[in-house]
Amino acid sequence: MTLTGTAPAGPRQRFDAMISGEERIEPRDWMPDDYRATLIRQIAQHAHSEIIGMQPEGNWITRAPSLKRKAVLIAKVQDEAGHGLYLYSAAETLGVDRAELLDLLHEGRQRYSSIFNYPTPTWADVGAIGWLVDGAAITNQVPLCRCSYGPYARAMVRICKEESFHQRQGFEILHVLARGTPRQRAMAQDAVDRWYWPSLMMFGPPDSESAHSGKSMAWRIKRYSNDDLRQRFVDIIAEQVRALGLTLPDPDLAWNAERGHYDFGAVDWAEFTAVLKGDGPCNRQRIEHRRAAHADGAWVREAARAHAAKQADRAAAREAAR
Amino acid sequence: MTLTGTAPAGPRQRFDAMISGEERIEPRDWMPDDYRATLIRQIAQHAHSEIIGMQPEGNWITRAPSLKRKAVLIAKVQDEAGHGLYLYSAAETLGVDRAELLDLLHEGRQRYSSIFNYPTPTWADVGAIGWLVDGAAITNQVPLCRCSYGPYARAMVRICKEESFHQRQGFEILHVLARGTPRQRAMAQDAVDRWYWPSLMMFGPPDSESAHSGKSMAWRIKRYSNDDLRQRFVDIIAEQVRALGLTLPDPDLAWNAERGHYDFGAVDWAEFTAVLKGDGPCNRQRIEHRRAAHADGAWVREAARAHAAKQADRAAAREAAR
Amino acid sequence: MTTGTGPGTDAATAGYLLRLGDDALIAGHRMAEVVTRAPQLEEDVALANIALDLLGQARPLLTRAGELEGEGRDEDTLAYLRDEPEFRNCLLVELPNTDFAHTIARHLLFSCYARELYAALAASTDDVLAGVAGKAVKELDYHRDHAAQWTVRLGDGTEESAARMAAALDAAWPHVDEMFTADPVISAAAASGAGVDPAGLRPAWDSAVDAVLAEAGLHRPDLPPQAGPGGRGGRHGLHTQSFGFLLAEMQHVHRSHPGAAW
Amino acid sequence: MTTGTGPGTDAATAGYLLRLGDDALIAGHRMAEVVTRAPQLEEDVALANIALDLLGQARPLLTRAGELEGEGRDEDTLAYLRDEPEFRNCLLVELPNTDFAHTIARHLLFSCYARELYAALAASTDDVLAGVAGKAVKELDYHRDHAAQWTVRLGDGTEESAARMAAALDAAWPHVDEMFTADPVISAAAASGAGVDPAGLRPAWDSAVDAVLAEAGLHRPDLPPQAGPGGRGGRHGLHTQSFGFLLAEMQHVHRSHPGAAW
Repeated sequence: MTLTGTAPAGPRQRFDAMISGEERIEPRDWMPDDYRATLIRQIAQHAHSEIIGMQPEGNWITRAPSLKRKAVLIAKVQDEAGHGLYLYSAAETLGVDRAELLDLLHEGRQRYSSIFNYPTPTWADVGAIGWLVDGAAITNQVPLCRCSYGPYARAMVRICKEESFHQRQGFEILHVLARGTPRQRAMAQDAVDRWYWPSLMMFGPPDSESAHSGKSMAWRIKRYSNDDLRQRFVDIIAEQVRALGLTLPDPDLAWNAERGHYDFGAVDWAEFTAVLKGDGPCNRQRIEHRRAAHADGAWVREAARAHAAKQADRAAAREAAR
Repeated sequence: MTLTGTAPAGPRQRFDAMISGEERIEPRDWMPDDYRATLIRQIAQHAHSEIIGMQPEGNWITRAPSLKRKAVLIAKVQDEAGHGLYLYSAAETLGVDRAELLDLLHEGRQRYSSIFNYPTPTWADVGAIGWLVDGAAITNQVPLCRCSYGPYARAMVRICKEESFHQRQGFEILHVLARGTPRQRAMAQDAVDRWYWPSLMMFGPPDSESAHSGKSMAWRIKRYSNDDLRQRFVDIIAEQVRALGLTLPDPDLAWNAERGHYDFGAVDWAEFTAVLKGDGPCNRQRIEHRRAAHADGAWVREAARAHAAKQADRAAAREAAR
Repeated sequence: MTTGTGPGTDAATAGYLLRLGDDALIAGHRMAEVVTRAPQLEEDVALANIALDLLGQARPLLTRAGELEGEGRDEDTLAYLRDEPEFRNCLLVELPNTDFAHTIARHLLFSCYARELYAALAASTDDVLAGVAGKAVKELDYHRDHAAQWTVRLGDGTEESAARMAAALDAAWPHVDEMFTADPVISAAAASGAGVDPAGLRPAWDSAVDAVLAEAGLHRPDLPPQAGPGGRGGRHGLHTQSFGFLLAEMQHVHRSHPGAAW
Repeated sequence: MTTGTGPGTDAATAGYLLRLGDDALIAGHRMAEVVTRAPQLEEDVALANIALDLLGQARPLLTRAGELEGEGRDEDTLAYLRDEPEFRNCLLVELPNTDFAHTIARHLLFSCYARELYAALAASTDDVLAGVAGKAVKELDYHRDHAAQWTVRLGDGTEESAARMAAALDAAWPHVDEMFTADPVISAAAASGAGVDPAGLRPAWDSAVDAVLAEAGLHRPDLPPQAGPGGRGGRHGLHTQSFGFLLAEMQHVHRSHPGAAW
């Protein structure tokens, strides 16, 4: 006698069946505690990365060298804030709230992507971030559109659409600079030189050392290994950099016909670890900027709450007086 | 029998005799209350003017267009701080202290020269202030070097020496601009156009309406009337402006051979009164800048006092332990 | 009335458009400064949105001003290569973001004005201006609502927020009159039908602002207009002390690469 | 060792002088920013004095760097017309004046270094540099004393001042190592006798700073050096995020008037 599909299975069985059947887990569905905890950690880190990621580029809004570029840049930073909002909302479906997650960020108890701890000293960095950082993010995120957790997967669909737009804009900025004056061209090459290796680090440690990957793969949160995604990204940019007329700072980069992929040099994981630990060029500044904005805005949020409470009291009083 | 020069006269007589004998009154000498009050008001206003006067030019330190000009400008603003120090010290000999006077300034209960409520929108303003504002100040202040109150007179000697140096530097800035590019020349003329009338107002209201002049003249604090000093200043700048190759914005300015002076147009005393009352372009900003610096520095001054007290306690303890 | 010096040029309308374009450009710049520093993420989004709208208004206005001027200046030449005395924005829009209340007060007073202005300019005889105005009036409806809602929240929030909002209104208020004061360029544009006389917009502005202040429990500041030296202000190119620093930041990269394309 | 490309030029020494000149120029700029904003009038005078000394060191150093470079760049060309990646100052001197404690901490750590450096450079084989150094060492004695006295007052003052001074030291400390790190240009200058290897100055710096901290009742921060991207920092032209804004302000007028004299 087989019960499949008819008798009520236990929640764990239902969950496992949904995962293996590529169904979406929704907020009201039962889920294992560590699935929930893993998702909260990952979505929060992703949300934090979006809002910390506003800073390196936001740094250039007031100085953008043409009005058109300025408009595109403001729109991009605004999109990042929007992505933060989607993602915090997705995290909230798992039973945490945004204020709590922000506190964890500000106290250094939750992470954001280390890439944003690098500085943006020239305008060309805005282009390099768009091309390389958004490019790496998309490579990472496209598979997340099929993630097993519904709210996260849906947020990723919207985000990926906007990010591929950002990547094209970044490419275009570099393209113009690479064909501009010698100083502009040098600026573009310098930015690509600085962002190349950190962007490869965005895929996380090598598979041999990746801590959380196994479970995430089983749960269909993650679908490809760090090294696979890194290879996919290198294959893309190694082609695109030629269209830019620039070079990547990797003497080992070469097409390997046998593998059907580009070979590339060894990533400096010591630097990755140092930046992750907090010793990157801008770690302190990024968190300090966030903390200051949050602290400076405390009286505003407090006022909004006080006003809402007064409004509610007044409405109740009107109701009572009828 | 005549007592002159031998018998002890009353303090009032002694004071009057010193004034009429062009002797210097010193801090320990007896002086009438209203002489003291007049001096305190005037010296404090003068000191406040020096420190508020640091702002319009200080505004350009970080943007000065050459390193040489930047050095000269920093030195000038430093001199103004130094003048403030001499003058507060002179006021302190009359029994008030600097902290008290600064509070009166910050609360808007004592004045500073209205001229510093005008903005400095271009680099040429630094030149125009040096030439016209320092020029008018010197014309006002040279007679104060012979003021009846010793500490004030001595402070003025030092100040006048430095200010005539500043005036030459201002003249030189304008001279270079007037011979520079068309945009530089336009900048210089625009600055002279804006500072000319306010600089004439620096001598105070016309003699017919000047409130405090009578007594000040009798006490040998003031030696020339507002209108006399204004005329003296116009006579000087009407000549100097030709050397600059610029013009003064006064269609009525013309040499009057009969008077042996330049005639000049009517000053807009309504504007003078408005700016004096607080409605000038920068009144709020100047006081706010001072208040902010003072408030931001409160913890520093407090720390210095606390440290000094600890030092004194430790010294006393060491003494006691011997 | 064509007052330009060549075919298709019109100096009076060009000057008028420069005033409108500079107002939008500088208001947008100040708004953009707050992005990444807002009190909450929704406000980063909202303020960026407002900044984008304003920049989106400034660009065609400056472009059109350059065309009518007929000296080959495009939007970037006008934004990046003019000196401080050539900027014609009113002083209100350049006031700094001292705190969030100052940002809101500035934009409440400005958007209530600009909303009425663009509603009238939708009928401008200059087609480009009429087109910009038609779109802008809808954007400014949103800006005005946004600023009004925050004015009410802050005015009717805590003791601290009410005090900050009142102080912010005090700082902005002396610069209100300038928006409604025509200079010869504005008068000429109004006479030609390209522009409007701003004085006529004041009653609508007064009632809009008064309604917001009343709901917020705030008083209209009792402060006289700010007197500029010799009666000159932003429309004459005479700006407040913070403006030069704004321009230094805005123009530095562009000026550092003469002739470069971006 | 002459490594320049023309008669009388010397690229290695030019690069070395650029590093020294930029340190002084930027340290002076930050100090000058505080003038009119100091906690008391005496400090407006003192900080202006320090700013003037630093600018007075920067000018001949940059002038000499331009001469030895042999490309016709004078002090103003170097200060006003270089882009951010061409500035070679160490990152410590560009840290912002967050509060008075930050100003003091930055200048304590810098002046203790620069004082030892110039004492050694008084024997430079480059006569101009030796001359500047001989004068500068006396000025830096004063700077060091000034910063040390304030460090003690703040560290041994109130609870608040001690906390602020400790926080300021924490902010500056990760940038200490860079001052003592030779790059190939510095090493070449040291080898030629024009410069000195800064690593040798560290023991004197350590004991000077430790003595001040001990008297102030403050601890040496336990913080690792700040890692720049790929190990690059100020000596490679890679600066902190506030530096671009500093340059925008410093260079704007000069860049707005190409070719003008002042």
